[in-house]
Amino acid sequence: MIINHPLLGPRDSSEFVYLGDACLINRPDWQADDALEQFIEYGHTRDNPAGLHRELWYHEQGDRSWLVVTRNTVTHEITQVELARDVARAEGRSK
Amino acid sequence: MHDLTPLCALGGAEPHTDKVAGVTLTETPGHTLASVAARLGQEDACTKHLGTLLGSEAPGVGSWVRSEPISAFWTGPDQWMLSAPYDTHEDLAAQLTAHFGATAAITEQTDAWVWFDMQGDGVEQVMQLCANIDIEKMPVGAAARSVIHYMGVYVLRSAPDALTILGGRSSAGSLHHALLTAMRSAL
Amino acid sequence: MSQKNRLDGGLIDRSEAWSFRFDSQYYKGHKGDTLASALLANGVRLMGRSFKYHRPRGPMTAGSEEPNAIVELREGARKEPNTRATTIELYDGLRANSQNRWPSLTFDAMAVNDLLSNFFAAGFYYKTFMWPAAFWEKVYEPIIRRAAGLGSLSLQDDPDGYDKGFLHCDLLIIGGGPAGLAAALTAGESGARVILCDEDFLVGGRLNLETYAVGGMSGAAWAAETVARLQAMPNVRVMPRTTVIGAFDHGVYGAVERVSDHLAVPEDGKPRQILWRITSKRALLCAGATERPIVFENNDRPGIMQASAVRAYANRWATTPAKQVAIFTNNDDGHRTASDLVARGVEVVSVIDTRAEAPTSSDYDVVAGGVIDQTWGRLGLSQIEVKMPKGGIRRIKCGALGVSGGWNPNVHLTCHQGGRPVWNEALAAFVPSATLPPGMTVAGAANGVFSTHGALQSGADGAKAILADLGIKASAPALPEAEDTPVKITPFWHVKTAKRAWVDQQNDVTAKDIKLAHQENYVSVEHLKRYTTLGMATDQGKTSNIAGLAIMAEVAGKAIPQVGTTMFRPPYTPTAMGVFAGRAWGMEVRPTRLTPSHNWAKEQGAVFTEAGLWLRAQWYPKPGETHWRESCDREVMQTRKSVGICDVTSLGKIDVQGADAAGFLNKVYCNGMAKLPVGKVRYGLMLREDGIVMDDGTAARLAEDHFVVTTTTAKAVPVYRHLEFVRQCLYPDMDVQLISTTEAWAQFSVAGPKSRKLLEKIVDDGMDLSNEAFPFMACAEITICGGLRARLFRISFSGELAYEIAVPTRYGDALVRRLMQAGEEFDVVPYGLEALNVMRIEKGHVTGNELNGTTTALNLGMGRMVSKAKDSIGSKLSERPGLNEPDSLKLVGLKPVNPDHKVPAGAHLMTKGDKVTASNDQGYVTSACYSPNLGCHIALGFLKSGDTRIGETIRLVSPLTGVDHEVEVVSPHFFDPEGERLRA
Amino acid sequence: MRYSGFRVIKEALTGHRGWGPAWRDPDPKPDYDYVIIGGGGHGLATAYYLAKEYKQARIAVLEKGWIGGGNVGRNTTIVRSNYLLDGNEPFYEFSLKLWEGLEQDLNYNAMMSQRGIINLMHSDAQRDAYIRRGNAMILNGADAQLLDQKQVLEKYPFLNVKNARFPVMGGLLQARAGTARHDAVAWGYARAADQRGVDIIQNCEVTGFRIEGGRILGVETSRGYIGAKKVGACVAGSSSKVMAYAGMRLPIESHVLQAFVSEGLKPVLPGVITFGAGHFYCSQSDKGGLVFGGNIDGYNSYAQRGNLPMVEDVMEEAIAMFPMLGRARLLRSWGGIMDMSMDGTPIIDKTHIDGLYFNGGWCYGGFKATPASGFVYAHLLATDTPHHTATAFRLDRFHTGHMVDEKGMGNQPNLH
Repeated sequence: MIINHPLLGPRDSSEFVYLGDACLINRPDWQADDALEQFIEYGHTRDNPAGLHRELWYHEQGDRSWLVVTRNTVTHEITQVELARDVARAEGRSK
Repeated sequence: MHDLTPLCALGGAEPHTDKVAGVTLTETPGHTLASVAARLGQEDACTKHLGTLLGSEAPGVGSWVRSEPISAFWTGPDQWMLSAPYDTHEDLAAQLTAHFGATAAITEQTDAWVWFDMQGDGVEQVMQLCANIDIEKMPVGAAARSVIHYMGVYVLRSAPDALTILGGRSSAGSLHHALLTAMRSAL
Repeated sequence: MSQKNRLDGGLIDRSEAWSFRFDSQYYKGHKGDTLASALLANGVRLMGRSFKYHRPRGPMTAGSEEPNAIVELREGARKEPNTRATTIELYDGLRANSQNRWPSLTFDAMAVNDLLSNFFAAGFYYKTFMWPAAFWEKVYEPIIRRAAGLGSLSLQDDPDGYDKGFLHCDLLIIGGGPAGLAAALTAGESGARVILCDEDFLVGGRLNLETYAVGGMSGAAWAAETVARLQAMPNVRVMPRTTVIGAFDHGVYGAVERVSDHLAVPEDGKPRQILWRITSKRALLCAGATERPIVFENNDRPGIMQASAVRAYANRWATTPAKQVAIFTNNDDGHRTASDLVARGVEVVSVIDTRAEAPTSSDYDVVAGGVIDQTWGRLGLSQIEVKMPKGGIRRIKCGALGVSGGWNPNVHLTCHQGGRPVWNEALAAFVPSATLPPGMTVAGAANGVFSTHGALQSGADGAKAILADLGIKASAPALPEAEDTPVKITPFWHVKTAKRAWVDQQNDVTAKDIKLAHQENYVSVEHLKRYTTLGMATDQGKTSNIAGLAIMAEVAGKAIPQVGTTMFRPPYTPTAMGVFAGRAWGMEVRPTRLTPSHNWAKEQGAVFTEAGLWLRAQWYPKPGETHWRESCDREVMQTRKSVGICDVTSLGKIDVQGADAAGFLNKVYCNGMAKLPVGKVRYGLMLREDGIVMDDGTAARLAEDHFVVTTTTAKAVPVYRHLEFVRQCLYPDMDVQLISTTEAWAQFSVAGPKSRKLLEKIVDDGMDLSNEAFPFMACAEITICGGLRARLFRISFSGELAYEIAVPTRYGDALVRRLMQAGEEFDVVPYGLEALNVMRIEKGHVTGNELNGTTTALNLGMGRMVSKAKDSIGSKLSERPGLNEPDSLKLVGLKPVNPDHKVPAGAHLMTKGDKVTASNDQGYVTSACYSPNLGCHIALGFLKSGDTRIGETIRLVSPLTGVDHEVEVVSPHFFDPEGERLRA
Repeated sequence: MRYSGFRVIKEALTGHRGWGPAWRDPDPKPDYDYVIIGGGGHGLATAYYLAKEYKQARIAVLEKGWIGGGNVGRNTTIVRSNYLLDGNEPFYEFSLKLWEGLEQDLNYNAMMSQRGIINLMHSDAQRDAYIRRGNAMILNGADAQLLDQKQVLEKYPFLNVKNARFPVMGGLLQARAGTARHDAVAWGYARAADQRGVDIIQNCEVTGFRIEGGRILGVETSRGYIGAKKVGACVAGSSSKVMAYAGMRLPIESHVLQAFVSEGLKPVLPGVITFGAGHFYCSQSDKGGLVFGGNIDGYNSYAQRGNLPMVEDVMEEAIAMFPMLGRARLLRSWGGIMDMSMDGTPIIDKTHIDGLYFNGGWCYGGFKATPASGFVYAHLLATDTPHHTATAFRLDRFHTGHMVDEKGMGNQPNLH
């Protein structure tokens, strides 16, 4: 596969390491009332769609950016690649 | 002045050189290296400091600015690798820390890497047997990180017929073997 | 024997006659021959035996689709079983042997199977051989296994090398026939980066096999001229002998270049083959088409071939399988073979055309509306029987029969990403569907455009469309004039017979087998294939699949597309496993990482072991020591008595800087790091988010905003990746910068009561190593040996007064030599991983054996380290009840009751008196050693409620290794439990 | 019709006219007591054991395509019970025991061949871990033997020990392990279930559940609504999709695993052998093809195909072990969709909907489990209590923290 890195352009997927669903960015608040329940969901249940999937790839043999890749799990077509840091900020993560 | 004797990455007291057909592969221990990573919120300041140091723009994505005595190539967002002659800049990291102040994190990287220079007719063909980078489209002054046989490397283009390859020092022997094998095969 | 079936002309170089051997016989051939063409020229038709019934077989094709003529090429370690004689490029001295026969190709005793074939119908083995049950492995299966298989491997290591390479292009053209060449010319002249791959050694595809003119010259001459033009273009790379084997995601293609297969032995340093990973913006498939057979009784005799193959052998290789040749066809193309043969002086005894309206010829006899219903000839065709259109039969003597059932576009690569070809009624063939691998288009015969003119045009048009898509202005090279014959075919699949008519010739699948599959309800194409083995042979069904489908359609009373299509999967043709491995084999399977003291350790005679790609010294044998334990015990005792040195460079080191560095480490370690003072080191435990321990290590605070953290050797890479994840994805606004410094520093542990004294000899003036000035868990940046920068950490894995000292890696070798020299007066000893392991077990320190991915901080006796006062990765999910059971496993020490007993790792623990069963399992031993300090074997292990069972005698069992004895549960801190030594 | 050697001879002499369909193709009835979704190995086995062991009637298996077209026909045919953890080993050993009598039970030769499996070990730590595992196997009533390098070489003399980057120290042998002809397992269960009255309905895709008041009523299908008292989903590869019809999100990701076969070769590998310094396993089929595989490609996928890097990785390990394979040729590769669960262990459990049951999460290990999976699932469906060998396969184990993590990789499916 070829991942179109937002900074570096198309790079071979063998330079990357895959983690999983980009929902892993949304780590729950440890002080929420139902924090344990939220962490269990966060850690274990997945939409696992047959279709568009937002997922985390790490450019380990590259610039060490974590990326959020939107990829169709049926065709493997990649439609969007973003820096995970930008996504995380956009989703309200900070310190 | 201390009295310890350094070794080259390939294990010899002197750097190693190989020649296959018209291409020479040389181990080049004479560089110091230090990484520069901008502190959060200091990206612009850091980039500016780097520009001052190089006497030109700081290298952008995928590029390598060569100047005297310090050169720099881009390694990641707001991160660069700087190099300088070992003889005059053994304390490069310390110098940079002073120069960048609170705008960047500086880390000594000199001995984390083995530095190979490959020069001659056919370096592109050799690299095609090594790394999945589009070497034909890589201009002089470009820097790419990739993999050669499971080893992370930086490939820098120094001239139309010359490449610089930086690999992890501990696996210098394996990288040397991979490069030399590719040279024998391609040339 | 002379080349009795050699004709005039052809594309072979007759300037030299090369000698080669097939089985025990020597023959002559020429440069440009394949093994098959050379053997045919020498009058040899019999080249192999079929898989199941060991029927005599000769070549059916002249290309890579060959099912029958497969041989063992070369001898000794270079032997290649199952190699198609039709693609083997002849070289001087070539040796090949027939395979899957005994004792010889002409007399094969296993052909007895053929007589019993009624008993060996499709799927017979599913219905018998079941009684008695134990007979399968002992009786039936060994017989089946010996009989099955095709060629045999040499069983010797492959002596040749392979390479992998990477190419990038705008347009990859697959196939160098008329369509591919026209496309390459168009794209090449437009300046696009083009790669043209062709599996043949002579690029040109069917242009090299046909007689018609292209642009006023022979097709072959036009192809040669065009290839020369392309090779002169710097933006075009023409790759003959290169098979594109697979279409992978996002325009990545795998291609295998056979660099040296046409040589007896590869040139020095050169690979046998190269696997190219081609990253293309677009691809144009111009893979041509394959002629398919008609199925009839005994249609498998040597000499019965594709009509187009007979023509190819005559035109390109100047050979014929026999002096008299008949043709059996359902379309006009069969007649082209006949006329070409006549032109070459081969006698065409008859053309049997299934169509009543067959064209006639003055050059040869035509039987319109006839079919072949039987053939004769034990080891090669001698006679055919024709069922005449108006009844009656006619027997015709001939040594070869060319069969043409129409052409199948080579759609294989279009299916590699799930596309299914669609049926084209006019061509009576499957053509590529609209669902192609993204970026791929198809041209020429592969797309059902069969005329030469059509192929040239479609290749050029295909290239133009691609160039437009890429925004490259297309040039329009003039295309040569060429024939534009329309396809005329009336589908005809098989001549019905009660006897055996072969569909899959390699796997011996007959039309009857297909009917039986239908009768037993194995009707879907997948069931059909799997039940009968149709299309599963080394030719991947290239010539058999469609006939099989057609026959099933007929039996099931359906149209062919209703029965289904078959999927083609990579590789396009069988591919040497070695080329996928490239240079990665033997010691080069993975990189080898060497420690800075490697040269020195080697000089000391160290024995090395693998640890996370590093080679680390395991022990340093001294003269007279015959067992590793002697060396290890000495190293342990000497270190504990005086001082020892160990290279610990391989442990991961990560530089963590930034204003939020401390807060960041507080997130990734379950224990507190924020308040660690500058100049101090702290042990840290990193959890995975699921609450299980990920890794342990130390964090040293060099400045307010600067830490160096260590990881275990094995986890250096995953931990770094994890830290980047936390930094970029979870806390993007923390001011933290990370970089690995593992290899930048050579780091040595200097351990033992004399370690301070030893280090005092090398640190520069002003560095006070006294316990007060530099206490346990202190760290500092210092200089040594008169000014070399170094880092000093007072940390201890061994439990001794110990330091770790780091210098720039290039000085690692010099430092270890200096330390040894300076330590001479203390009897300093280098110690390896074994001694390190003994000392850490004596201290109850954990490593990978304990941090096995299933253990929690609680299991390790560090439950209290998981701070509840802060958020850290893994802290929340640690709270789940399953990780906090009252009888959780706890780390304990174990000592044998009988001091002579070992306490082997991997043994399980049982409560005394309990039966030895899984349900009574109480835990297991993780790490074990002989402790020279305690004078007995000791071990660490996990025991249910272990922390409350200190002093209990339990039972240790290892039925696997025959161990069953009693051990005492003790504290894991066997040695100096109060830690007085390391604080000394 | 019973299969036998006598029958084969009789049919051979009479033109094979007597062989009937291996299974019928009935139209679906309006309702059943049990509807099993998924005509793969596990679904067919479940139906068979429901009918045979639990004497249940009115059973249908619904298959969206053709039976046996999913992972039961796409695996590397390995059968073994060499597991470490107490949650797993009794189940897989139960399965192996069922395999040992399967052909006689089904009257179908699935060519279960107990030629053994050897897991090679390459380091002291790995040896310790294998000893622990071998002991766990023996404690659970399975067989295990520890081999040294010499003993391994006796069976595999061409194993690379001369210049091995990862030296072979020995291996853990399970002699009773082996391989079975994968398609035959599906067909054998189908035929045996069919003979016990099970309706096997092909080309019948489930498109939804009818649920009322927290209770299952039946399934919507491409061939109409079919009522059912109990519905058992058994659709590894499509689990997330099918269970989403019931509003469930699963602790499962779908990943692609490639498998490979070489050209036919005269016998070289006596049994199954696995490389311990990576991910590679290999055996040789009775036809002579080397059947091998490695790791999953590593990214979520529902495409039954993989990519080149994993192909290369698998071959590198093959050549590392057996440099003599360099000139053997890869004939074909294919891919299957794996239900990768969060701890690498399957799930066989009730759901929050009364009468709806779930069986999935088999990762890449479902084939060997086929008989036991069918048996214990039938037990659960018939009795509403888990079979004693499958009590750990609960759906809520991630909530309670009772993961069964054989490899110790945690909640990242592509690492299992």
